Amino acid sequence: MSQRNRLASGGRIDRSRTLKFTFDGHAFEGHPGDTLASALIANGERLVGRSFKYHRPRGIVTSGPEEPCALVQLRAGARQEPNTRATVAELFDGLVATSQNRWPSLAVDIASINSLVGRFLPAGFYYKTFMWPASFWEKVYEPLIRRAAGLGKAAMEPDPDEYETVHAHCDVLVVGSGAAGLAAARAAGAAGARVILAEQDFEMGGGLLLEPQHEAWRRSMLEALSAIPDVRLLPRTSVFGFYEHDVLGAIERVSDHLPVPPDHQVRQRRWTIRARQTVLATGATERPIAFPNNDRPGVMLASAAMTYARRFGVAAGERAIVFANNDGGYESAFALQDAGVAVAAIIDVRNKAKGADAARDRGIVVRLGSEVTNVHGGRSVSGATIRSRNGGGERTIDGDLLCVAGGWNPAVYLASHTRARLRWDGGLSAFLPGTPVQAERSAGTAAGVFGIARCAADGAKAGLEAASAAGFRDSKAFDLPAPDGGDADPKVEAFWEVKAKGKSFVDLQNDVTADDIRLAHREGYTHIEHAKRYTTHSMATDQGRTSGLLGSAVLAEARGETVQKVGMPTYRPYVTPVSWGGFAGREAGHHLAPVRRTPLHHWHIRNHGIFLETGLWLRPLYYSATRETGWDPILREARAVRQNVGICDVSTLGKIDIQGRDAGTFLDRLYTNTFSTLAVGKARYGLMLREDGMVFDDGTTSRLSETRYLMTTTTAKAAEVLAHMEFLHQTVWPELDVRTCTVTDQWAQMSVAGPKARLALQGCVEGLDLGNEAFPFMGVGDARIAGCPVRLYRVSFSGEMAYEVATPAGYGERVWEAILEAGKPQGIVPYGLEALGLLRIEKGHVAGPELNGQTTAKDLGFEKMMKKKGDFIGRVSAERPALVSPDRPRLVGIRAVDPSFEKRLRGGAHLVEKPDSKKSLGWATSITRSVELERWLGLAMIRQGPERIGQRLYATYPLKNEVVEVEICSPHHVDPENLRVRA
Amino acid sequence: MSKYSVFRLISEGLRGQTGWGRAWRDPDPKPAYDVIIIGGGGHGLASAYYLARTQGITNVAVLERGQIGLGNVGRNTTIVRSNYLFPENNLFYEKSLQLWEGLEQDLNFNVMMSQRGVINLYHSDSQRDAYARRGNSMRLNGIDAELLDREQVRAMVPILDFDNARFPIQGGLLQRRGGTARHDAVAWGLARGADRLGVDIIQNCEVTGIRRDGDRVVGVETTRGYIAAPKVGIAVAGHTSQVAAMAGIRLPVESHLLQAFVSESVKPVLDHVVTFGAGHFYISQSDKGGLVFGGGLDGYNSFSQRGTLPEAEHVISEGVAMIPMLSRLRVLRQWAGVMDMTFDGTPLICKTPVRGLYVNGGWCYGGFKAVPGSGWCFAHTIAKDEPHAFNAAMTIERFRDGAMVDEKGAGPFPWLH
Amino acid sequence: MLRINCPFCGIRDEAEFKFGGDASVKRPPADAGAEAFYLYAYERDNPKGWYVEWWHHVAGCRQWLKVVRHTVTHDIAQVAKAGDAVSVPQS
Amino acid sequence: MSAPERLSPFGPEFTPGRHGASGGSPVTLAERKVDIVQVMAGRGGDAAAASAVGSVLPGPGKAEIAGSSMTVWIQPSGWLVIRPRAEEGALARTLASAAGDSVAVVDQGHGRSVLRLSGPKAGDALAKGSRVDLHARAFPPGSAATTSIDHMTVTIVKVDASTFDLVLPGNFSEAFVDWLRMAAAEFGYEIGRPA
Ligand SMILES: Cc1cc2nc3c(=O)[nH]c(=O)nc-3n(C[C@H](O)[C@H](O)[C@H](O)COP(=O)(O)OP(=O)(O)OC[C@H]3O[C@@H](n4cnc5c(N)ncnc54)[C@H](O)[C@@H]3O)c2cc1C
Ligand SMILES: NC(=O)c1ccc[n+]([C@@H]2O[C@H](COP(=O)([O-])OP(=O)(O)OC[C@H]3O[C@@H](n4cnc5c(N)ncnc54)[C@H](O)[C@@H]3O)[C@@H](O)[C@H]2O)c1
Ligand SMILES: Cc1cc2nc3c(=O)[nH]c(=O)nc-3n(C[C@H](O)[C@H](O)[C@H](O)COP(=O)(O)O)c2cc1C
Ligand SMILES: [Zn+2]
Repeated sequence: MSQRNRLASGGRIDRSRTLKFTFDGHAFEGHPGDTLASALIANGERLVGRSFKYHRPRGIVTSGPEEPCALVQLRAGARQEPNTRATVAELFDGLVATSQNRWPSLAVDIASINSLVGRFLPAGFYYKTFMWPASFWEKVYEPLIRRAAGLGKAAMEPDPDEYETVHAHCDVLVVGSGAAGLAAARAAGAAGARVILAEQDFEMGGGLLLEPQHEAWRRSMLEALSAIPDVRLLPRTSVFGFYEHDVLGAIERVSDHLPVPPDHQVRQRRWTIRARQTVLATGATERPIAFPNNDRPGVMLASAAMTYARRFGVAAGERAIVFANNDGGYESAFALQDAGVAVAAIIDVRNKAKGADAARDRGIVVRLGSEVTNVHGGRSVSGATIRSRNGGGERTIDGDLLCVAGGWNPAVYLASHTRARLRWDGGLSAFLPGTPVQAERSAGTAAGVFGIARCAADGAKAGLEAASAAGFRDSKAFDLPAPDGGDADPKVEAFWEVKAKGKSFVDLQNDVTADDIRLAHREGYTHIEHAKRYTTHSMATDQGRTSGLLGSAVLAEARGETVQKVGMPTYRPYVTPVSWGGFAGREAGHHLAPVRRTPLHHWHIRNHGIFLETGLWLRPLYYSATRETGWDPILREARAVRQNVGICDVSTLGKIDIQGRDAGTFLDRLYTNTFSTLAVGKARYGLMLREDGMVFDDGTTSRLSETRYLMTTTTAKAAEVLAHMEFLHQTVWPELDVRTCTVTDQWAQMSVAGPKARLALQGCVEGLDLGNEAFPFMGVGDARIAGCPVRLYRVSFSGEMAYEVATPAGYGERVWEAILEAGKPQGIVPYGLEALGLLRIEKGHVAGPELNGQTTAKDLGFEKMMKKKGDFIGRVSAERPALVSPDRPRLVGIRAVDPSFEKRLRGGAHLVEKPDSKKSLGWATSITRSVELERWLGLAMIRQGPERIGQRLYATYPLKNEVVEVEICSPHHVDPENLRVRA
Repeated sequence: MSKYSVFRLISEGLRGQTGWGRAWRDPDPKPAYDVIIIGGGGHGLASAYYLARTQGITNVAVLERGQIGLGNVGRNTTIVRSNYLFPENNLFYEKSLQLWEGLEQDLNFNVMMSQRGVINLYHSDSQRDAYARRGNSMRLNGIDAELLDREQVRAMVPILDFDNARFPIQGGLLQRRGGTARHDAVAWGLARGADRLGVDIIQNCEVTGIRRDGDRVVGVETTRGYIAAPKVGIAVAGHTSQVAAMAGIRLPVESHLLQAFVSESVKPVLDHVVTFGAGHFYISQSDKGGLVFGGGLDGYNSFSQRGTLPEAEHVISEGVAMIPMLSRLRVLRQWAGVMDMTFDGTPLICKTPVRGLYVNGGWCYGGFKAVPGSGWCFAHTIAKDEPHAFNAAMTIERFRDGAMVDEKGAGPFPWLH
Repeated sequence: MLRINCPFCGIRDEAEFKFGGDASVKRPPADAGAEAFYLYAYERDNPKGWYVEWWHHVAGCRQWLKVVRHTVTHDIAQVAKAGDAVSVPQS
Repeated sequence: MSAPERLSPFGPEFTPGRHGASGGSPVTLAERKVDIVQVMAGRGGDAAAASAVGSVLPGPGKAEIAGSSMTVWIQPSGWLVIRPRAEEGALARTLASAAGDSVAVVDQGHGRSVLRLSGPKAGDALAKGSRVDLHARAFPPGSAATTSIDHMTVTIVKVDASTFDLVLPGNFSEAFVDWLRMAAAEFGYEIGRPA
């Protein structure tokens, strides 16, 4: 029969509409307003999962996000999602769920044999075994363990859904929308504060959702809140962490209740909330009691059974046995009875109970001073054995639902994240939030207050205080619910465990028993954090939300100490687990980081540029319209530069505008060499060190006027160099008159290089004489190309005669195309990063692989650039003994002795004296195929490098078993006299 | 104290596992020891273990201010490898890796050393060359390393995003002998091992002062009274500066936060340890099924041992970019540890200006893999009053002399290492 | 997430800033000698408690700020301009 | 001689049209054609800067808006002067010669771009990425803030209740729009003509 446990009336579900879903392939029906769990219960499904270690049958234990057992695989295909708590999954039409961690089926699970040998597999058994023989670990034991690992199965395909992250600010954040939360939000909102009310449930109301008599008040509160413009209501939003400086993280399940997210909508949205004040009205969760076989499907928290009846209109069983150590159990029993569930008995560990008479009046058997010693049934509860705690025999009661009311754990986790210490409450036998250390306060049940009216009043007070602390003192009154008399006494008898034979579970998901905790204690893991780690108690997906305290209590008894002395394992984010996708938001796949495009980007795309990611930039590696592969396009481009002329986009170079009367002095202190003497209209190559004497960056800096310089930096270090300059100016030499700013983005810059560079440019440059005398090497001048303003710098990175042409970014393409057009007769080609690298290696210019933070000026042959007089960054530290040791690796060139290209030199090879030698003398930093020398060559850092020039060594690359004989030479493979650049 | 074995487990099973005793004793401190090790983390415990095991010095106390194993050794991402660039490091870490390989038999405690291979992904030719320099250096020093191309990486880790990612993967450097070990088990196994050799492991004993006689150390003040010893070794990781300051020593060390995360547990999807080369992200899947992962430092000095939101965003985004199928899985928990960062990213295992006082620290975020090697070297250094060749470069003086061992080239900025 | 109260821009997220290290050390004069530069670059108090440190408001006003922050609680007692003196709370 | 028309930093795909969810009033995005000059006064140079700019120089967190011109505070003694686009480089030249030596003037006309975001949902779309509080109480018209959105440094200027001008780094203009398209998709957005 369909929905055989569905009650005829009551609850917040919409019986007029039916939703279809499947579980393990079986078709079922439910209603809007159901969770998967309530719908499964409605259809009489008890067994929904298997436990982690013993594969014991497990059912639904709770009605909320704290669920340890009813974890299912939700949806299918790329959207499948393991370990989803059936108790929070909203039912939608077509929902598909499957059980997990069982084989071949949920009912017949082979691995449940683990349960039979369970006594040989106590906590931490793996630390004591699987050691012999040693070789078995990798081959036998670990594969076995890994096969058993995990619960659900992950989808292997990429996630088709989208996520986003959003920022929010508020005066008062209220977490939880029960009576306390609603009142807090209303009070704060009425006072004028900007309020966010976050509720993890899909309906606002918390405990109110179980109280039809307060429905009118709940609605009126929500209406009032919706009417305040500065109040934002966020249902389906779990606040998962309370971080420093009053920032909280929350995840909103925007579309999880739908088969697929609507167009243009995300699946989940993650909120970063900066809250001046926070009210934690997070309520409480009920906790279990440990007794033998307390994990059987049908053993449920009493409040959950009540919730299923009152909120979802389903009977969690036909005949309930209630086991309680507090009055809460009676409330649940009555609710069940009212819903038509037979209540076989209330087993109360206390000798006196306020509700006992009322229960008996209702015809319910109450056994005071009693306890449950066993649960019968396999895949579903069939009854329980009980006994009097004051002696006497055991007896069996039939029933298919065992409701456990073990007391309440106020939801203190968010307060706990802030490092607020927990405070023990003897009456509740529970921890409450202690003195706040961040701008937060707890209210309602989260603070140990029980009863709707009292919670609402407490919430209103907290809301007002929070608003007031945030600067809003204009309080406005509103109605609170009157006490309805039904408030149970929250006092709990500190009763945690029934001592009887059998497995009494403390942590249901990880199969941790009370005996496991005692074993940990016996073995010296007596601290709660040790016991947690040794047994894995509280480490499952529910993080001990229901049973954490129970574990502490069992340990406390073993230690002979109080629970408060033992304490709880540390609460950490996340309150409920958060999807990776939700965390990443838009920053997934291509959007991991924004793309920085040069002004010529689209030209490169249109002209077959093959891009490489360098930092955030995309730069063309080479251009290839045909099927050229490997080195061909690179060699073609590089040859064009050496023989004719090429043009390369170098817009990514950092550019810093430096102005002020002391600009020259400032640069003198930044660079190892002098800039104050540079003539206006000239550029100079400069070298910058870090304070520890290592080379930081290099580049050319030009003097544009008496008081203005333009610095270029490497692409990689552009941002760091500017920050470094600002640091020095603002903190070390504030007396200097200098102002700096980045102009990297202002300019498109292109290098026009090659023996025919001048010829090519002469075809398009207007207003500047490019003749060698008028515009010599290191000259700087303004001109126009194609009507666009340009600045030319006669600098070279390739070793050829070259000009860097800079133009305001918006003219980049036009100027670039004009140069290409003008250079046609010279055979100009665009060249990319690869050819640029090839050319600079041939020329012996250092770049990233040499400027890697491990090299000094001296190592790189730049010692002459270190001025003798005056302060500059790094001067002193560079002289430390080990840094000037002649034994340090220094820059040299290397060339393959064999010119055939057959034996390949590679970057990262080490240099050794004999082919089979293991002693590294240094390594190859940058290697290329040379177009000038037609062989492999490159740069290397080698001990006593310069002294070895002329020697033969071997470049060894054991990763590929390659050894290549090389000759050590000057790093300047091309034009060592540097004549071409001046031609 | 009984030996651990499957037979014992079975016989205990027949009597309810009631016969097991404490894994290590809980002694009161004696008035004096031959050697005191401050800090009951991986390094402190390993140092005591090897003092007893290889140096024959058993009158040793490990003083731990709280409980052993709850510091960084119990909160790290458990990656063990020896794929370092400079011989000063890779030979040391290789020694450590070799000790790992025999550790469970040595300790009779299964630390679940699992050599599933560590793959460092590279995303450009220059990064490949930098990895090759490292891999070749390792191979020259007799350490296993392999350079994988894209297809080889794909065959091993098909769930990576090779094509659609912002920073496409070109290949990886693989150390097959690298892998993971069970963090807690390492601390407990070493404690039990040291204890069995006579070492006193004293918990809840915070060192509050270091007593000197002139330039020599004579003992330590603790919350459980004064304890004398002619030799004292500091192995307190994130608190190295604080304890060294008790002896009047300032160090090139800062404390920074490193965070780690674990996801809900799922059936195995990832066999290897994989690190992202275009950012800061590394991940492995534990034997329980949780994906354990982490990233870079918070970037500012911290002793807070508390996870942060920006780092979670950062790390998890990179994770999804590297492995898109993670998107629908859920992250379970986030935590942090206080890292003792040096100014070149390489540790200190050395003598100090105070005679008889030794320091083992500056582990940065790579100290878990170092645990046995560091203990072995520190024991040697303390016993012989001179370093072993493996740790000869790991001195304080290297900074004054300019002999930094800076693998990243990040310079004197601890938060960048 | 740290929220730093920039004296120019107001309270801003950590993400807009870059950390710059210990602000209690001061670059020695050029002729102070090797030891002074060693101490400046390398030796640190590394306090567990209040700490004076540099933060650069890179994605904001680009000013280097002196921040007095507690390294355990992350409380910030003061944020000052580079040239201003700061007072470090006791305890 | 005036320079030719420049290429938009927003790339070829930033063409007028309606995208994202339909219905409602879309968020509008449009490039503003402006000149941008960064003005940095040296010690005692604020007055010279003010007289050169010819208007009050706003203090921290503020922009001085007059029609389609504005001056935006970006750092101590530093402003962006934004004017309707005229002759290439002229604004910088004029300001530099008027301000004299104590003021550094840097043309950023191509180094930055300005995107105008408007419509009733403009603030909601922007707020998704804005770490700065854009609520009317915290950020009334005339407010300006430089902050980081999706890892890019952006100066937000609130023009009126439903209009924002975003000053972007030129090379990130396209990337910023990539982000904004996603943020605005649920509201629907329309790319307008440059103005
Ligand atoms: C998140 C994270 C991830 C990491 N990932 C890796 C990784 O994958 N691989 C890797 O190799 N390394 C990793 N590390 C680094 C590694 O964990 C540490 O470098 C290493 O554990 C530090 O040494 P330890 O074990 O001795 O430190 P700890 O375990 O921190 O031990 C120091 C002990 O000293 C005690 N102590 C401090 N002060 C005193 C005092 N005054 N008196 C007495 N006792 C004191 C402390 O209580 C503590 O127990 C990671 C670290 C973290 C935090
Ligand atoms: N029967 C029950 O299940 C139950 C449980 C607790 C309280 N109560 C009763 O309800 C009233 C208590 O009112 P209250 O307002 O203090 O508590 P409440 O339980 O009514 O409300 C707390 C709300 O906070 C939400 N919440 C918890 N953690 C959250 C998080 N991290 N993010 C977002 N939302 C979160 C919960 O979903 C819940 O709706 C009292 O009458 C109390 O006795 C009943
Ligand atoms: C390798 C590793 C795996 C972990 N796996 C889990 C886990 O499955 N569940 C869990 O709750 N915590 C797990 N943790 C985290 C611990 O619970 C704990 O958070 C961490 O050791 C830090 O301690 P603290 O949170 O008490 O400060 C793991 C920790 C490590 C180091
Ligand atoms: Zn600022």
